[in-house]
Amino acid sequence: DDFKPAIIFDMGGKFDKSFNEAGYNGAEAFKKKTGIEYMEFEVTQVSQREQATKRMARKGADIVVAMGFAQAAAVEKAAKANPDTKFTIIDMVVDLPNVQSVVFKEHEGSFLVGMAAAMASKTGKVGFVGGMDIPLIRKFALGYKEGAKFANPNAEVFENMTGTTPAAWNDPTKGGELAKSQFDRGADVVYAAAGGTGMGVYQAAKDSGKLAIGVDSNQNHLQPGTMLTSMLKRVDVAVEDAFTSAKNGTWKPGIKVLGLKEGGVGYAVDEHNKGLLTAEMIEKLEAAKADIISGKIKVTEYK
Amino acid sequence: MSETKSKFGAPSKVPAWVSLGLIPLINLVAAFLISGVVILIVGDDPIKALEVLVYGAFGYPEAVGYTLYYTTNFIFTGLAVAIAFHCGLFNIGAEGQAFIGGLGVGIAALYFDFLPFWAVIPLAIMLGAVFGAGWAYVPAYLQAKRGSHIVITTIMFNFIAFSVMTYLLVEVMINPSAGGSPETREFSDHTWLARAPEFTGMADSPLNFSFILALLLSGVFYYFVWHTRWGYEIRVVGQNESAARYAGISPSKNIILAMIISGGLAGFVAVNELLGVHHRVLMDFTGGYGFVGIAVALMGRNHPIGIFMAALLFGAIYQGGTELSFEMSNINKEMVIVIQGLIILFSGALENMFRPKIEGFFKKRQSLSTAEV
Amino acid sequence: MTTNAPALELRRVNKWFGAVHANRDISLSVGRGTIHGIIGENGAGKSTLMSIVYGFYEADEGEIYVNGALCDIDNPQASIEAGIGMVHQHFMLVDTFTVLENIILGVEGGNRLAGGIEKARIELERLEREYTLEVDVDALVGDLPVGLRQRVEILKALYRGAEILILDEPTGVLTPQEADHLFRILNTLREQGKTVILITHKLREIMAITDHVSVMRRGEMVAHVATKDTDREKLAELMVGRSVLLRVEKEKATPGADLMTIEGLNYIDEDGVARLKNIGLTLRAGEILGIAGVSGNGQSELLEVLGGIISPTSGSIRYKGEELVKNPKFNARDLRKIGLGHVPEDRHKAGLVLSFSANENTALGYHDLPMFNKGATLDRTKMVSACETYIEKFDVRPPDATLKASGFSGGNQQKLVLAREMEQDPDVLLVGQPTRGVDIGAIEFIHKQLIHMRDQGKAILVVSVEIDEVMSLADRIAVMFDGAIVGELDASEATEQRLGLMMAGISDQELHVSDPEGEAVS
Amino acid sequence: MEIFEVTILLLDATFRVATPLVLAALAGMFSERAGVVDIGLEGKMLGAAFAAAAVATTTGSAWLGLMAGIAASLALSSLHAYACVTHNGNQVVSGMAINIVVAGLTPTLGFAWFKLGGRTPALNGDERFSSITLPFADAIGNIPVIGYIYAELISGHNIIVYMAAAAVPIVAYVLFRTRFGLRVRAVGENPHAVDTAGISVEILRYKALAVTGFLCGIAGTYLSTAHGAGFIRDMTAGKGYLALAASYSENGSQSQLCWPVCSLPLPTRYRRDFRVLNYLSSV
Ligand SMILES: Nc1ncnc2c1ncn2[C@@H]1O[C@H](COP(=O)(O)OP(=O)(O)OP(=O)(O)O)[C@@H](O)[C@H]1O
Ligand SMILES: Nc1ncnc2c1ncn2[C@@H]1O[C@H](COP(=O)(O)OP(=O)(O)OP(=O)(O)O)[C@@H](O)[C@H]1O
Ligand SMILES: [Mg+2]
Ligand SMILES: [Mg+2]
Repeated sequence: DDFKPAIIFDMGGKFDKSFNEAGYNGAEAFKKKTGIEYMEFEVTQVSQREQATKRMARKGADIVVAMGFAQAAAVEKAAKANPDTKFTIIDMVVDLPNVQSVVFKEHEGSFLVGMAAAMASKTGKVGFVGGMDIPLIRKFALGYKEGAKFANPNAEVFENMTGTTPAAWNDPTKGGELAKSQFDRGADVVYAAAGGTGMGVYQAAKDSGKLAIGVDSNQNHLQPGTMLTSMLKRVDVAVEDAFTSAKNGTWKPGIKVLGLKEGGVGYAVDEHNKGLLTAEMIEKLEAAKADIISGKIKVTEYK
Repeated sequence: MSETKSKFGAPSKVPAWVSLGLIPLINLVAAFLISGVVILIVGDDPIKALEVLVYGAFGYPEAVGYTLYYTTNFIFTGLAVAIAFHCGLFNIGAEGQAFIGGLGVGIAALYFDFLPFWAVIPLAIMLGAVFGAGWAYVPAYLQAKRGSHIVITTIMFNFIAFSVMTYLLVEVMINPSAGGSPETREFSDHTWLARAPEFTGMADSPLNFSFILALLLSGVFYYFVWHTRWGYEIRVVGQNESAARYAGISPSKNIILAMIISGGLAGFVAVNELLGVHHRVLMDFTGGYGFVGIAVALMGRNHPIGIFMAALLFGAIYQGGTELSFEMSNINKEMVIVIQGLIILFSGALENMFRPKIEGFFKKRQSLSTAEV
Repeated sequence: MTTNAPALELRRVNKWFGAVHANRDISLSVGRGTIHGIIGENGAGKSTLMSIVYGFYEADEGEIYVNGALCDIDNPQASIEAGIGMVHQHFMLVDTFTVLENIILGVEGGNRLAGGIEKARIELERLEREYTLEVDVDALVGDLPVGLRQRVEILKALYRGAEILILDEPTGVLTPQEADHLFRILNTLREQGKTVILITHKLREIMAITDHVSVMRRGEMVAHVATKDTDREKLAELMVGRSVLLRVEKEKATPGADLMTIEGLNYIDEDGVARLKNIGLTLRAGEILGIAGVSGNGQSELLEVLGGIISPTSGSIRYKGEELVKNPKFNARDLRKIGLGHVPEDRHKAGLVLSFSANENTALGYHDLPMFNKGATLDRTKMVSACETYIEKFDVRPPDATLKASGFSGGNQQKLVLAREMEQDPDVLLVGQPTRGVDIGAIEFIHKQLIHMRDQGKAILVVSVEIDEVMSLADRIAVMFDGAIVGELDASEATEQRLGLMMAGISDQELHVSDPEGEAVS
Repeated sequence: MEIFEVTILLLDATFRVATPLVLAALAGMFSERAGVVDIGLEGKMLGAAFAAAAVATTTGSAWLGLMAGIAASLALSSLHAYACVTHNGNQVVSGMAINIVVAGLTPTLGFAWFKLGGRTPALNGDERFSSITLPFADAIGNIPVIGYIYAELISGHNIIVYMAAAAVPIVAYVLFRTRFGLRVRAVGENPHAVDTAGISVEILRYKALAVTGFLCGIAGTYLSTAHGAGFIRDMTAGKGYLALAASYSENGSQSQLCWPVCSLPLPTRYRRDFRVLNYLSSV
């Protein structure tokens, strides 16, 4: 058939070791399963967001997935202009009859890895390295902090943002230094929500024999043995779902909130971190997960 | 920079169409040839790529619209860098000045939108220029009075501009209902600049009234630099500071004046981007135009016409490049960057590679005695 | 190589610059152990010819023979190897280097400097003794006066084993004493069997020191003569193509009112060095006051202060009864408006913007006068027409108001500056080095203009290191030494020797002390 | 934690962060002294970082990586020389162009060769310059001040950090005590003087730029195979421009302002605008 899906990555590019890359993986998964090619575009100039969304619609895309909050304005315009094209925007809400908005409860997932960090820490000190200092990343940080405190009320949490500009997503050297400085201050587990910058953080952890926590997709394989776990934000799943549902007609507009309950966020357990996440840690994590879902534990969402 | 500066306006004794038309063309061709090789290597068809690039830049009305929209930005920053050059200053800070200009535009459009369009738009444009100028003033002052190297100070002021703006967008001006996206609310629509009219077919493109402004400012720039005493003074200072002092022209005054104008011109990028296109203040709208402006000014010999040509070239590469990454699977954004780099390399840095041969070909050597000279 | 062959021989050398035929069919033969003079108007092609010999430019046609052997000289290296050294009109030294470093540059002898430097030091001491070329080899070149820099250039050439030494307008920047010393050096060189080629605009020097003279006009060699068979008048005529008046024709001055009175003027520069010490001078209408002095004794600062470029530390300058110091009007721009013209010492550094066209330069300093503006607009047509009248009146060549200033030869550049300042018809005119690097034709013209202005009742201050220029132009002469006025005397009672002594800081009272350098030339 | 230890640790970090900056700044200074402005430091470092990581991971030898990094950087600086010296092109435009081309070329090649989205595989073992513990560091590490400083600050860096430390005096020696240095300084101050001395200005500047390339090569290699472990696009994050500012200040008035700026671990936001290429790279 001539089903035409399309995806538009934002500034970071589809290989940003993070959010966009997760979306890319989702699209690739869809392609593998169905053998259907998809159209893609990597935004590098602000004005291209609108240009790209419109262009995809004009090229007869059945569904256009726009990655990232920054694309909201563009999607809104394009969706109004092309009422019978389906749009899915990730990480942002656009309220239109032909737009599906997918948002994640990153704070819930971060809460769990925060617990894991606190439990795995011998010094009672854990660290967080954020990418660019924007509300979204503060959302990660807050959840992580609460999780750590929950597991160990007198845990100390160091928090650093890499920068206030897109450069912050791609600076492993700086990331490494920030991690090292947190280690020097006594932290022994560090959680990086910083895209490519994270690579430096994980490396630093490995070099100084400390633990690190990955983000977005399962990054445990990057430094097997020193990656405690990864906070999963299933953007890939969301993208793949959007494509598949659009293909077989089950796609629905409106807001999709994906948290622990929906399996939209979580933590990674695989052969690379077996030894590190012990059975009773996992037990505690699962318990907390259940309580969050049931609402017994309230994780504050940064607004 | 003195060596490079002395190059400008060097008299060339060949017909204008050769030095201004043929030679740049040959340079472009060279750039495309090398790019072609790179494209071949990644396994795509260079001829098609070239077609797509050109078609994407000029092939259909909307494309032209986008090209001219980029051109607009480059004209602004090109002029900004050029006026500084005329005063012998290297303004690397156009990027930051443009960003801060955005603050001015934003303040007017967000907090003064109770005014009617005929009042708020001029106000926004003015504030954009004023804020840009203000941001250029400090490095200018430091250079003029303290002798701090303008290259370094403008660089530093770029960082500061970016942190300030990010802070304001994240903490202060952010639109709470935008779900944490660091940008302001949309300006109310009577503050928007007119887009290209329907009949042009460019209505869908971001091309807007700013383009007219750019052309007007180019004219003003020419008149100011070469036909007013203020322009004259700036050029004297730029060319020979001790001659300026001898003539009673204050270097420091003119350094500051030139930089203020420079910053003001940079501020117009915000007018095009915010008032004309995005209708909100947001991250990254300066998109590197300030830096490319340096290449534009140098390639344009700091003359409005040259700057327009260079700006158009860059506009075309930008829009054509977008088209490339849309249309050709193997050509991703990195490839496009490479091609752009090569074009700058050949038509900018290596512009003299073929010049001597070609000019030599056109120069006839008459044996006049020095007497007739 | 035949021993009786000329040291340097040129055959049918041709050089074009674009359309300009700068050297046409030049043939020249310079005998070994002689001093050979080359004279010619500005732009005649002297520097070009020598640049060809030194391998800066390549001749389009023609051959160069050194000691009878054909040499293919296409770069300075080749020329150096052929035993040719050149002292350029504009020195080719690195100001931030010491004398030693400058001299060994290119012949360091070894990868490490230390070794080479020590060897050079010894060799230089020998050279200095042999040719009386004393100079502190460890001084920074930037700190040396021009005279010494020139010695460094000569040492540089000798150190490279130059047998043939070319000097392009060496005395243009020297004081008489310095010039005399230079000539003694050249004599020693000749005695040592070296060959010297001397380009100069000063016939006095040609007569004083050369064995042969070659005259260039408009790119051609128009004459070769033995110095003993000619005189200044003949040479001048050969050069210009018409007879030239070498003395300045003027009647006795009829001084009028005091236009500018300077009292107790002091200037201390930012390094705290006192440049001007308690200067007192009076400029009278219809009179030329000459300031003689070895360059670097405060003349430049005096001009800059009077021109309103720098402001004095203390003292008073009264102009037409109005006190200028501490007066808002006291800046270069407003002083022009109240009738004070200024021809700066250095036309390239201050007088002109070389990259500007001639007509743009005619507005320099006057660009905000009504005559060049209409409304906000700078009136190009007025600038061009003004420039054309200047060019016409001052006979600037080439007569092209749109040509860049850098396209004119020094002499013509100088005329452009003079025209600009004189044609504004100031009441007081400050003139620094009126004829530096300018050929005799132009000198004659410039002097005429100054005298003419004087006779119109203007006050003129002429600063010059050319002692005979001051003597022939000025009505009164003040001599500066170390920032102060050593003495002031009437032109009629000034002799070269007396001034020379005062320039050395020996005031009239001590005149009985006789000066060893007095009689060197003329 | 005591203030003393904090300072030591900060200095320690400073060493790590300063290494590439120092090398690049020396590189910039060299071309500056030769009278060629080189804003292409960024591109050279990035190119070297990529070449080094790519070769290191394929050959398994960090040293071969270093060679490759230097080679790549040298190639780029000779391109700069070809444009600016041979064809007397505009130095700023040339530097910019090089930065842009490299910014695009490295991920492109990286993707083509390693299929990892433009990055190279993570380096480990001999593919990377690991930190060297100087003799007795552990032994005397617990002697209060001295031992602590020795163990924490002096010891335990990778070879390139020590290279950078050595580079400073070496470059100073070359520049001020050798024939080559003398000529380089001369050509920057007054090319005519060099010309009349019978030395080819062109060749001299080529040589000086080669030195620039060499040093940038080491600096870039450090980023990807010593401090970091693998190449990531744009990983120079503007260090080249930071270094440029430093080398400007070398002979300018800014030294006091710039050296601290360059040698401290700056928050990225203060580096933002050094990322010219990131912005130019916008399609
Ligand atoms: N580099 C150059 N480019 C173009 N034309 C030149 C150049 N150098 C000299 N000329 C031309 O050649 C002519 C001779 O110049 P040259 O410098 O030899 O004169 P000159 O005899 O040295 O004058 P002066 O006595 O002022 O030094 C000039 O009039 C000029 O027109
Ligand atoms: N780059 C150039 N382009 C064109 N003409 C030039 C150039 N350089 C020199 N000339 C010509 O060479 C001639 C002499 O130049 P030169 O500098 O020797 O003049 P000059 O009289 O010696 O000046 P000065 O006396 O101030 O040294 C001038 O007529 C000038 O037109
Ligand atoms: Mg000459
Ligand atoms: Mg001359």
